[in-house]
Amino acid sequence: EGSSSKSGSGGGSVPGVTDSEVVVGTHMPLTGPAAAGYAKISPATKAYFDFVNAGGGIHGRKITYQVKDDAYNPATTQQVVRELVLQDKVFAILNGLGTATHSGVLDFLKTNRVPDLFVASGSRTWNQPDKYPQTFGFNPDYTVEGKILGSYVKQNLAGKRACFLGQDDDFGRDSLAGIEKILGPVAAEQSYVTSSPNVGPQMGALKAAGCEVVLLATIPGFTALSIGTAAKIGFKPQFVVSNVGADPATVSKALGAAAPLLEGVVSANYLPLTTDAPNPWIQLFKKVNDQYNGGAEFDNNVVYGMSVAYLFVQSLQAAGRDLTRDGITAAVRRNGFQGPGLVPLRFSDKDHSGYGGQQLTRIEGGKAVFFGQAWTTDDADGAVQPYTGQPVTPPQNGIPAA
Amino acid sequence: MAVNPDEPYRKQSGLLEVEDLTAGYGAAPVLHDVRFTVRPGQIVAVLGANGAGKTTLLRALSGLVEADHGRIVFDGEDLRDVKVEQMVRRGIAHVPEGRGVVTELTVDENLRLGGLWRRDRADAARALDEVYDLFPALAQRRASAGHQLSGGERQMLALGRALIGRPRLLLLDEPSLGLAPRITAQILALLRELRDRTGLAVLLVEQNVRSALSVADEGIVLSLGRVVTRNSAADLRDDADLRHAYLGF
Amino acid sequence: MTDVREKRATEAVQSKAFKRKKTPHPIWYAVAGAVLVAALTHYLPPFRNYQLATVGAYFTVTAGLTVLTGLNGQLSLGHGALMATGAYTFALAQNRWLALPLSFAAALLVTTLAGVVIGLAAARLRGPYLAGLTLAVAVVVPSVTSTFDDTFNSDMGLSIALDPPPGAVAMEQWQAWLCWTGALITALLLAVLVRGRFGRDLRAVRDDETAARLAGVHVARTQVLAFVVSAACAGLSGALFAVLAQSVSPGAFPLTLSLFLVMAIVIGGLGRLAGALCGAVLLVALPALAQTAGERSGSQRLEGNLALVIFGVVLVVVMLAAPGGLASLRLSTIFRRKR
Amino acid sequence: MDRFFYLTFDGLSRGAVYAAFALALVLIWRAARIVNFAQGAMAVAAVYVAYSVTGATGSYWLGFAAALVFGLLLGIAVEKAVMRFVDHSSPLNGVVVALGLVLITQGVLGMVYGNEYRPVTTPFRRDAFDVGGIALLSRYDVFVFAAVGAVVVALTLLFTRTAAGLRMRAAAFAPDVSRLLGVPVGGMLTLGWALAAAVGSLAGMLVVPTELGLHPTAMDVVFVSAFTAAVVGGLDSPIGAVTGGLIVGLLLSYVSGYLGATVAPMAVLLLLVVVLLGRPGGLFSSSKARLA
Amino acid sequence: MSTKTPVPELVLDQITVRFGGLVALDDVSLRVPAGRIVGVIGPNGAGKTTLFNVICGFVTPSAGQISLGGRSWKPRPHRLNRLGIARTLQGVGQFGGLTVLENVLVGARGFRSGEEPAGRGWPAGRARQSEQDALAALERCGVAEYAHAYPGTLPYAVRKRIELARALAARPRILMLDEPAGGLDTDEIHWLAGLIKTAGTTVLLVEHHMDLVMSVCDEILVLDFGKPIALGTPAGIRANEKVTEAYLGTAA
Ligand SMILES: Nc1ncnc2c1ncn2[C@@H]1O[C@H](COP(=O)(O)OP(=O)(O)OP(=O)(O)O)[C@@H](O)[C@H]1O
Ligand SMILES: Nc1ncnc2c1ncn2[C@@H]1O[C@H](COP(=O)(O)OP(=O)(O)OP(=O)(O)O)[C@@H](O)[C@H]1O
Ligand SMILES: [Mg+2]
Ligand SMILES: [Mg+2]
Repeated sequence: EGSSSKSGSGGGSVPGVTDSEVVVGTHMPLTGPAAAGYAKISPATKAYFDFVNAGGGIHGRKITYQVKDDAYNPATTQQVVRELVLQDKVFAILNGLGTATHSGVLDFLKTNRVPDLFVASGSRTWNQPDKYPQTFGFNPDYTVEGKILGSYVKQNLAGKRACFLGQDDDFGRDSLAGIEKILGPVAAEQSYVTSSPNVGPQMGALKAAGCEVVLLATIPGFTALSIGTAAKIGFKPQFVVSNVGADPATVSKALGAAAPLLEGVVSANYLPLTTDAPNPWIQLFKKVNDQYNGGAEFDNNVVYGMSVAYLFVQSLQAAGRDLTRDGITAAVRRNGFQGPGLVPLRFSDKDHSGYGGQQLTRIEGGKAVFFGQAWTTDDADGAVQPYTGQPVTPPQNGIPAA
Repeated sequence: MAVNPDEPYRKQSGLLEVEDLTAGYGAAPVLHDVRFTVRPGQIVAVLGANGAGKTTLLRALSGLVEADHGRIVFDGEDLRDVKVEQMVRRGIAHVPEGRGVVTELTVDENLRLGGLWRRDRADAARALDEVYDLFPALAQRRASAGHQLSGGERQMLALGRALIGRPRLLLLDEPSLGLAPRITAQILALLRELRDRTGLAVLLVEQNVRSALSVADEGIVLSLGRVVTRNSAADLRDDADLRHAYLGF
Repeated sequence: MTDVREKRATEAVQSKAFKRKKTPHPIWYAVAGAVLVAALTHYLPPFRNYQLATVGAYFTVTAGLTVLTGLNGQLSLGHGALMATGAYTFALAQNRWLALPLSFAAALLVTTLAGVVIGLAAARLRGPYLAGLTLAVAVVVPSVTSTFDDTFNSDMGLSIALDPPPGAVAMEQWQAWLCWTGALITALLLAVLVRGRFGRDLRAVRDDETAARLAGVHVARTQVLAFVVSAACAGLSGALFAVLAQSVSPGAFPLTLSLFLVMAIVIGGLGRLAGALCGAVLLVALPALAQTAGERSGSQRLEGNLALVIFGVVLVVVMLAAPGGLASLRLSTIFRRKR
Repeated sequence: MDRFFYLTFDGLSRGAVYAAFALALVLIWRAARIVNFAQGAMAVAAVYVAYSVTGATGSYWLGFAAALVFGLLLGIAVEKAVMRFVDHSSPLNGVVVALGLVLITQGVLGMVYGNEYRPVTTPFRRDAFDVGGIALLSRYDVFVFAAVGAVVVALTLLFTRTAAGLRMRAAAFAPDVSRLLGVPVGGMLTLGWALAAAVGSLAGMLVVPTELGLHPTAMDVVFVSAFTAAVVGGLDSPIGAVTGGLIVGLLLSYVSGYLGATVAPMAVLLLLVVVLLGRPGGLFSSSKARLA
Repeated sequence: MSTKTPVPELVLDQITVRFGGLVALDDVSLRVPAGRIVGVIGPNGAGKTTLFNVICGFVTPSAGQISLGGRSWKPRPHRLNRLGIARTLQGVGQFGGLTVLENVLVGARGFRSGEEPAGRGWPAGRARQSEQDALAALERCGVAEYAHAYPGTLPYAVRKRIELARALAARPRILMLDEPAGGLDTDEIHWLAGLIKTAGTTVLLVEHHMDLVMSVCDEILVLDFGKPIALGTPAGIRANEKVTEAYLGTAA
């Protein structure tokens, strides 16, 4: 596509882009309750960019990553995203985190024609190519995940009473929608709000309903709280947990001495796991983490952050030397990305959602391990299908070929 | 015997000796070079028009208002180095203007507060009973919160509370305010009795000049923050010019 | 009788000459403010305009709150929730009718009604008890969005359809004009209101309720009215924030917002509109400055946290150094300083 | 009916931790006439100390003791270094300074420990005794009840029976008059802050294990519930704090259980309105002041 | 201070007030005819202020009736001002955050029931009228020079006068004074006596300063432990032995 040439090469007319630099920004909770876990993502992304920059950058441009703390408050997100776009003149917003926070800036980014890449949340909102042509998701959406978890239950735990506890927002609702697409109505359904960290009444109700399988659409703290509370009242169902709240490192930390309760918990993931030492991506990321991330603990948030970075690096490569905003969104739409993910990204002209599936995990010996094969599906009535493609190995210097 | 106010009673050893006291709130001082002496067993009335600085004088003595300069010697010690909360332990009790009842505490608690600092618990308890005998109105209202009391009852409470400390010097700011004539008379009689029996010294600020002078041994007249006259009570009562100029009767 | 007067007069020599302070009519301040804002919006780059607009929106609510808390002595920890009420009303009205004035009117109307309800409940309460009740309001209102998620769309909130700004005006400039129109009108009305009998009654109730009643002030009605006025300001402010964000969500109106509003008016100078303005500026500038300072530190772990610490230290230091708030920092503080 | 019992016990054990924290708020209110918004952050700091000490020594009780001692010292430090210099002629100045302290404390804790949830251990098992299929209280709940009970008794005795308690109250209400009566007002304030912070630390130690984990903001939500509890009971009354705590705990449990978690905040608001309209000074407020 | 409307008569009929176990007023009846100066005296805690509180609506009696102008009446504090009833408080109850003039203005509502407001209709005119009333009242109480000061730091006696001015600014028809002489010196009490006598309104006076009470009152009610023990002219009261014993003591 030669259209990108009309903005000239390196003429400085593209915000955030010079011959030697491309500036991108993001909003993340670095403080406040939501910072737990998430605060580690942006340093990892930045570390990967530093690694790439040390290798000469992309098309001669170093990547500068500006991270703004929004404390997970949508009002603050408004403020910092405007600062990034209007004041700091970033080229794109990358991996802005949170459904409630990010959905508030969609219109602003659209008006200012800012590429809004790889939003860090599984909401279906990002997938509206007609309304928000520059916005793209990253995480598999909650409905896709719900369908995959649901089909696990249907196949392996058939006949057991399956129940649901979810966060009282689109996360919980979309997740439940996916589950019920496969399983039909659940036997009991409960919800919680993050402002009230007590799920005693809810777990009590699920126990009373005789649930044998409990699907959780919870954030890590509430996963731990739910499993802990259940144990406290002698309630021991099979837990099947959304990827959002299933990172064993985070959850077992929160459970403390009660961490063994996590044994056997089923979840899913779409990126390689830190515990999978032979995986070449994990080896690469670990190396980058050691060299560029100040020795931060290597957990799945780091893998996530670096996977996002790699995808952005790929997009820059694909967008070519004459980097423009339209150019990069076109490159993302063209897709064809091969990376650490276990399933393909769904990007196309008509689809702006991120990963299209997941593989199931089970916690064994305190670690999550994959089992079975990867599954893909959509957020509508499409079937849950096995995915047989093999992941590629990473380029040695971490920079994909153009 | 007319006394020159500028000549201190240096020879007579006073319980309280105030020299060149200048004090006030912020920039402009209210009191200027005030000097006088109170001997043990002496009741001194502080007289003067409204706003003359009587209340400020008492507050300066007990440390609630910081003195700009001058000396306040009590029993040989300069009070300017003594913290407000140490005053009671030196034997100085101040019944402030506006009564100073802790309205959220009960009558009993207020009274006990007056004796908490004392080592001699038994005597503090005895003093408490004496106050209840003195003011039967309070005895009936022991358990009532301070804010339920009538104006006069509060005044009795503040006075009684000061007496529980068995002070050597009593600073009274308009004690008769809001009290029935009979109670006022009773209190003045009590002051006289304590003076005679225990050598109590009193600095008495009173609007009711006549009754103040009837009990006082000596009077000081303040005007615009300065001592304009100091004389025996009897002479003050008889000095028609002075009465006319400052005391208004 | 005459000689009493004379004596009084001599004593009064000692007292300072008590002069009435003449102040210009508030309308002049409003006019000057409008001119200044118009000039600023012309020269400032878009993001600064956006910040300027945010200051205006904050000023709208802090002005009302300082009247309630500073002049009438009612502490509200729930004004963030009233802002949310205004913002949501505005969003719903705007998305339905797409008529800006109508939506503002709706926001004002609904928050005024909310103010009446809360004000009535609050009228008997004092100090921390009032704080407790309004705190509960601050927690409840955002949670309503998930109880009635069909209307309010839960945590995601609503996005707002706005017509593009008229002519060739940039969006941020347009937002600044809207916000400051709201802010200046609010401040002007409040200033006029508190100059007169109403303002006097507010302060009388704050200082001594019993004496106020005896002087003919209907204490409860005054308090409710004060609450309603400040609620209306909060509602307008919420609507302005909705215009600024072009979206509303419950997360934007957390309890901390309400606390920050109180902080702003106290730090600025309680009971004065100038203080409310100082506070509004601080609400925008201080987090931004703290954040920048945090970023300078270069360490990921420090960044956000350092900003918090700086923010906190500034609050404490200002409060210790200028107990009357920033607006009181004039000669008068040195003069009035007492031990 | 089983469900009712279950919810009741669940609510009581929640309520007990709210009560513990509400007691700290009552204590500081009585001693200094301030609603200490920094109480939660200070308590969290103490729990972090316990976390470090327990981590280093492996002993819960050493950490527990360290938290209480640290709380005591922190209370003293805050009063002597900051609160003492606040101009209290407007009651809001103290509130704003407390909010500033919250930010500072949370920021410092975030720097030192990171904004991660940390696991906290409990001295007793948290799984509930099962009676006839209904989970009732756990050993830990019993520990919480005992601790809260002990604090209430101690505070009640302190305020009603001891000279220090009387001095503390007098100093808080009328500093100048108290000073004239020989009460060391500064010392009383320091004592009040120290005790309140220690009780707050105790509450933190009891609360945090029942929450999501240890985090700089771990007590924020608890603060709201505990403040509500203290207001419902009457800020001047330790018994009121406990009653209020239990009422709020039960209400939250019943409402979440029967009506859903999203309705719970509304139920709390309703409770406040009903209680305060009936008794504007809380359930255990003392007699009304005369007006004139 | 001439008024066109007739001054209503205030009648208390068998009022009883209880606070818990304490009987603060026990079956007290009192007629306050128009234009008269009625004193209420009695020992501390006898119920004088409580009686005022009943008339002002701060305390609801457990038994008894009040009537105003012949009609049964339930007093409400904030309505008093409009009805032409003004009261001062025992001690001082000032608005520390308002200047002296503003303090008085709070009481000056610029109109009174049954009387056309001077600057009728227009708020500005009414405000001007209020301010004139307030300044006149301050002038009358001799404290106009403090009009723009804050009351907090003023001498006690000045504050008592301001209190009085606030009551007078309402141009009341019934003036209720609770210990107005407290903290005043002899001169000032003289002045106060003059003011009360020339006020031209009905006055209800509670006071412990006997010279004042005896010199101004037409009629005096004596309370003791909430019970009325005497009612009569100053001379009669002075001669009453019960009163001497309960209240005046031998010193008076
Ligand atoms: N807190 C204060 N700040 C500033 N000035 C004050 C303060 N208190 C009193 N003053 C001023 O100091 C002067 C003396 O006041 P003070 O109260 O000592 O008089 P007083 O002789 O006790 O009068 P009164 O008979 O009315 O009680 C007055 O002019 C008064 O205005
Ligand atoms: N609200 C109340 N609650 C309880 N007791 C009260 C209340 N109001 C008044 N009392 C009591 O009723 C009695 C009468 O009080 P009141 O204030 O009427 O006395 P008073 O005659 O005005 O006395 P004083 O001359 O001392 O002002 C007092 O014993 C007082 O303590
Ligand atoms: Mg005085
Ligand atoms: Mg009285």
